[in-house]
Amino acid sequence: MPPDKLMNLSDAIDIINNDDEITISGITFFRNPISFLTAIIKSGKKRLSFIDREPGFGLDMLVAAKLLKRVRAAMATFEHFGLSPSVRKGVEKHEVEYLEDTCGAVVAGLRAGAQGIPFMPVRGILGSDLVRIHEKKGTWKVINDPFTGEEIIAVKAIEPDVAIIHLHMADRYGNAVILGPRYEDELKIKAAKKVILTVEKLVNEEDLRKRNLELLSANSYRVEAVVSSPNGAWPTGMYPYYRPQYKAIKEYYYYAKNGNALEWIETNLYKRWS
Amino acid sequence: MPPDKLMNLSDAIDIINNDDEITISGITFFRNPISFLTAIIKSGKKRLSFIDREPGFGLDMLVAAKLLKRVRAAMATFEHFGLSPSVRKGVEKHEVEYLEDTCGAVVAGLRAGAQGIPFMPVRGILGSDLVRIHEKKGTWKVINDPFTGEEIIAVKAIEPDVAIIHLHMADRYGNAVILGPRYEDELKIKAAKKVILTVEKLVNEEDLRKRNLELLSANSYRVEAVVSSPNGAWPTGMYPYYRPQYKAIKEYYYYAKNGNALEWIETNLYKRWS
Amino acid sequence: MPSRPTDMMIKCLGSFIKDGDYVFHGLNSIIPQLAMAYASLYLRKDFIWHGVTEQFMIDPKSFKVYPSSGDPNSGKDHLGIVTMVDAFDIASKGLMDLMYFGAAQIDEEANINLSVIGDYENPRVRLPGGAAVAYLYPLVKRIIIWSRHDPRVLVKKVDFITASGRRRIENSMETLLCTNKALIEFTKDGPILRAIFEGLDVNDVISSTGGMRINLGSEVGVISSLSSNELEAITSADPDGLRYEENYG
Amino acid sequence: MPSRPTDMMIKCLGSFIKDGDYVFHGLNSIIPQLAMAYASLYLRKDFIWHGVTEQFMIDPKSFKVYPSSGDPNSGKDHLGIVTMVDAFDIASKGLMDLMYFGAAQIDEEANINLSVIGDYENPRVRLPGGAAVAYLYPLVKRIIIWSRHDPRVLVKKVDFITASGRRRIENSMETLLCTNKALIEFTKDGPILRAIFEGLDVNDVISSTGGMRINLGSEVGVISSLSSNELEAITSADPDGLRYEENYG
Repeated sequence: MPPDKLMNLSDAIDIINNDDEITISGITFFRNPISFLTAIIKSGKKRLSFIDREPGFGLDMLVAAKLLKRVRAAMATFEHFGLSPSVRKGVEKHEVEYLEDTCGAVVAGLRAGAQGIPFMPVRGILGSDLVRIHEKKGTWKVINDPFTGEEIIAVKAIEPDVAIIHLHMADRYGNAVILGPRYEDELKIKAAKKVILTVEKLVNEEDLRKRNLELLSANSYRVEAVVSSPNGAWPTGMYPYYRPQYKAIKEYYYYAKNGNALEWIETNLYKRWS
Repeated sequence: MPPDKLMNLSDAIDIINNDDEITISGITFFRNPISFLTAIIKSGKKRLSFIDREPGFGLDMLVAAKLLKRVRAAMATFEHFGLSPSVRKGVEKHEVEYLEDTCGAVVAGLRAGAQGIPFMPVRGILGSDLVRIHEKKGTWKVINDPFTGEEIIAVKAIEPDVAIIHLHMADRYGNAVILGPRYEDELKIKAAKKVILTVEKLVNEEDLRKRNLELLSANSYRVEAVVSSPNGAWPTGMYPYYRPQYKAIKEYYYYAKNGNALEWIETNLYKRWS
Repeated sequence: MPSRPTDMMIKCLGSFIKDGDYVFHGLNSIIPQLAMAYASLYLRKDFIWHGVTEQFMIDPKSFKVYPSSGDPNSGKDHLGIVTMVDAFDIASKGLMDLMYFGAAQIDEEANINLSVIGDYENPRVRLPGGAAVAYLYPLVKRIIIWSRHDPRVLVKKVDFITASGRRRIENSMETLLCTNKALIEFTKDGPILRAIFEGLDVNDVISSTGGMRINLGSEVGVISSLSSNELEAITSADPDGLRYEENYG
Repeated sequence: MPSRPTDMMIKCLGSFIKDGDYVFHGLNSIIPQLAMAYASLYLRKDFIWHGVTEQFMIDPKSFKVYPSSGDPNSGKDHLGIVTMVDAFDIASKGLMDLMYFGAAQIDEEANINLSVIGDYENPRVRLPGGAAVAYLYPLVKRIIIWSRHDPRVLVKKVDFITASGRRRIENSMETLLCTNKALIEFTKDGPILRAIFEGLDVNDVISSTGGMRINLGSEVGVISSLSSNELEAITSADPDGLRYEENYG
């Protein structure tokens, strides 16, 4: 069998270096790797960059803890509750650099990263002021389709240093299964240079072999660490295992709006996972 | 519910027009839509083009029946038994035009077709004489990565007129599941202008809902026809339902090598599905 | 009893769904979700209901909104997972029929701003960002925007073009705006008032903008208040009244 | 008793697999499959075994070849499906460790021909085509080619370059050829004989080519005949002897 990659949270944290670009699983209030993000906050990692498509709770925690120097996302929202409180404040106070992206382009960049190609063409977008911003950053370029000459945007490959993906089950080697919504998480697993899985259920080979007509969401070759973390997405939801705790999320929202996000995190998350 | 797309083989054939470009599911001796290809041969459709990555039995039948004016494939083989007998003869006698492709480029073209973008970059390949052939055809072009200037091949999007996909189960609307190996079939479903599914098991919504944490291989929005066709891949294999009939395939191989493929097809396939 | 503007908006948005449509919704979309529920449960429209939950749903028997529009517990009748990435590809091929987008600002050329109020580098307000709108706005066949009918929203020129309306207008792709007062269509001749909510005054409606000139259509329709059955369909999907907390009245 | 050349080839090919490797095989690859079985069942190498069956396999307890190398009945111990497309992407990122490719012709610059004998437009023989080789040959870290040791195969210049060896050689990517007589390495100084099968004569081996000059290495090793255990491991995966029908002796 390949090397055993099972480790505890505090060892897995060491895979992340200061200044790394990270990406996380899920969307706003679903399948965020909260146990791991809590451990990052405790660890004192510094100057991380963050890239994701539609983050919410997980991103806000990191901005509140001032671990991030840069955020790239298509949307950062607390949906019904309001704007992502710490992200909004952090950007307006210039504490964190913010590069707004758009869903199709984030997916295109991750696809290029996953496929091992330098860029990916993507339709739409033209006319948006985002084009100017990204051309300046060097992340997009308007090119001509070599066959028809048509203008189209090329998105530079996105290959985050580390993808932290919370999912339903994996064996100790990193062969894993996501149930239900995938979002773009399987692309993140393929595009990232290193992959850390935090999992609800640690399973053995026999459990996986029972599902052997299905596609694996991750395989051992791509995975650096597997961390057993039941309830690791709390308070975000883990369909179909558990629902998001909207009451807790709303409470966090008001704490964060008042500049007390870290107090909430310490009280509610620090001792939740060991 | 969306329109019922259930039809019998002879009605589904009408979806294919003369001169269409078609693609089929599976590889050499697995999951080929043989019942449908047999119906095409009986129908007298003409001047079809054929595109696939690693075809075998299904392609050879069509070439033997002289329905094809053009073949584009990365490999056409009868594996252990030898060269694809009718393809070899057809090409050497100039009865069918043959454009050799390579796996990564076929996948890239189908990906572009599936994603609705005009072309897809692909690594590797450079230095192959295939580049010259494809640049002449207008299917590939050597371009420069807009970010680094590096030379890379752009493959023009592949959007076959019709994809004929044999798979394990679908409802009458076209929501479908493939078990086990996918090959590039889900890309073909997404890239083609029209999709015909031939299926081992016609299921109802409740059967699908039981699998509702899994990804659908096809959904009703993309599907034009659903044909119930148990054993429809015979003599190719349908893992895990039934194995390929190597004895029959080998027999066909020798018939075809001696120019008698159609005799074998008439005897063994014409009456197998109604 | 006149209906609440929120429910009128939902009715207005839902009325654009046709049989056979492929309709997709994003995050932060309680109002569109309820419009889809209205179209499905009350109008009995037969359409593909897809969204960020990635559940491929047709003809759901029931539905319930939550504070997240990505909550997979909202609908239970789906057939399987079709990824959002896949839906984006369908849109990229020009095959997506209908989507709803919100707007923090929208201008006469149907440009949408969801990025910043003020300057991009030095924003007065950092908004959540446009999510898929920059990408999908030029691609989806019909788009219905929802927003508050407010001078800060309906402007002459947006502060930042998150999504450009130019190609939509040039290519005559149906683009409508449903506010909590009226229905406006974007055309080559600028925004045109198509209908107002029952009980409102046309002049009030067209004057309460922040610079957006709204022309009168040859005919200005009236969107009538909801019947008890209509309201019941919406309420069945939002028994807790989350929709009223979205500040559309 | 000297071993059959087919089994010697399998042993030679299998000996290149290391612990931790990601190894992928294509269609029409009974010989490589048996080399992987030899490495797994006899050498007990701990590697990822992947191929056109799309089964992600580690440490299989048993294996059996069939006339198609894409037969999913060959291995039963897999953990789930990982698509071929996914494997191609792993290769595109430069992370695929080892692949095997066949060759109808191979030349001094390690160019492979699997397309046509004669002219592309007017072929004397239309071969099956190169499948993934054009794509993957410049990308995979280590590649071992298998072919017959035959003047028609080992040529000075191939009729058609299906896959170009230039970049491999320039970038010193390990590229070896295992025929049914010998092991040859492609280097910047041309093909070099690294080992011959037990009982064969070096001069016989280097002279029986169709123009390919094979230089002698500083040392020419000998690949010894198989022990009964080695042969047994291979035979367990090919009880019907399909490998001997592949015409390598």
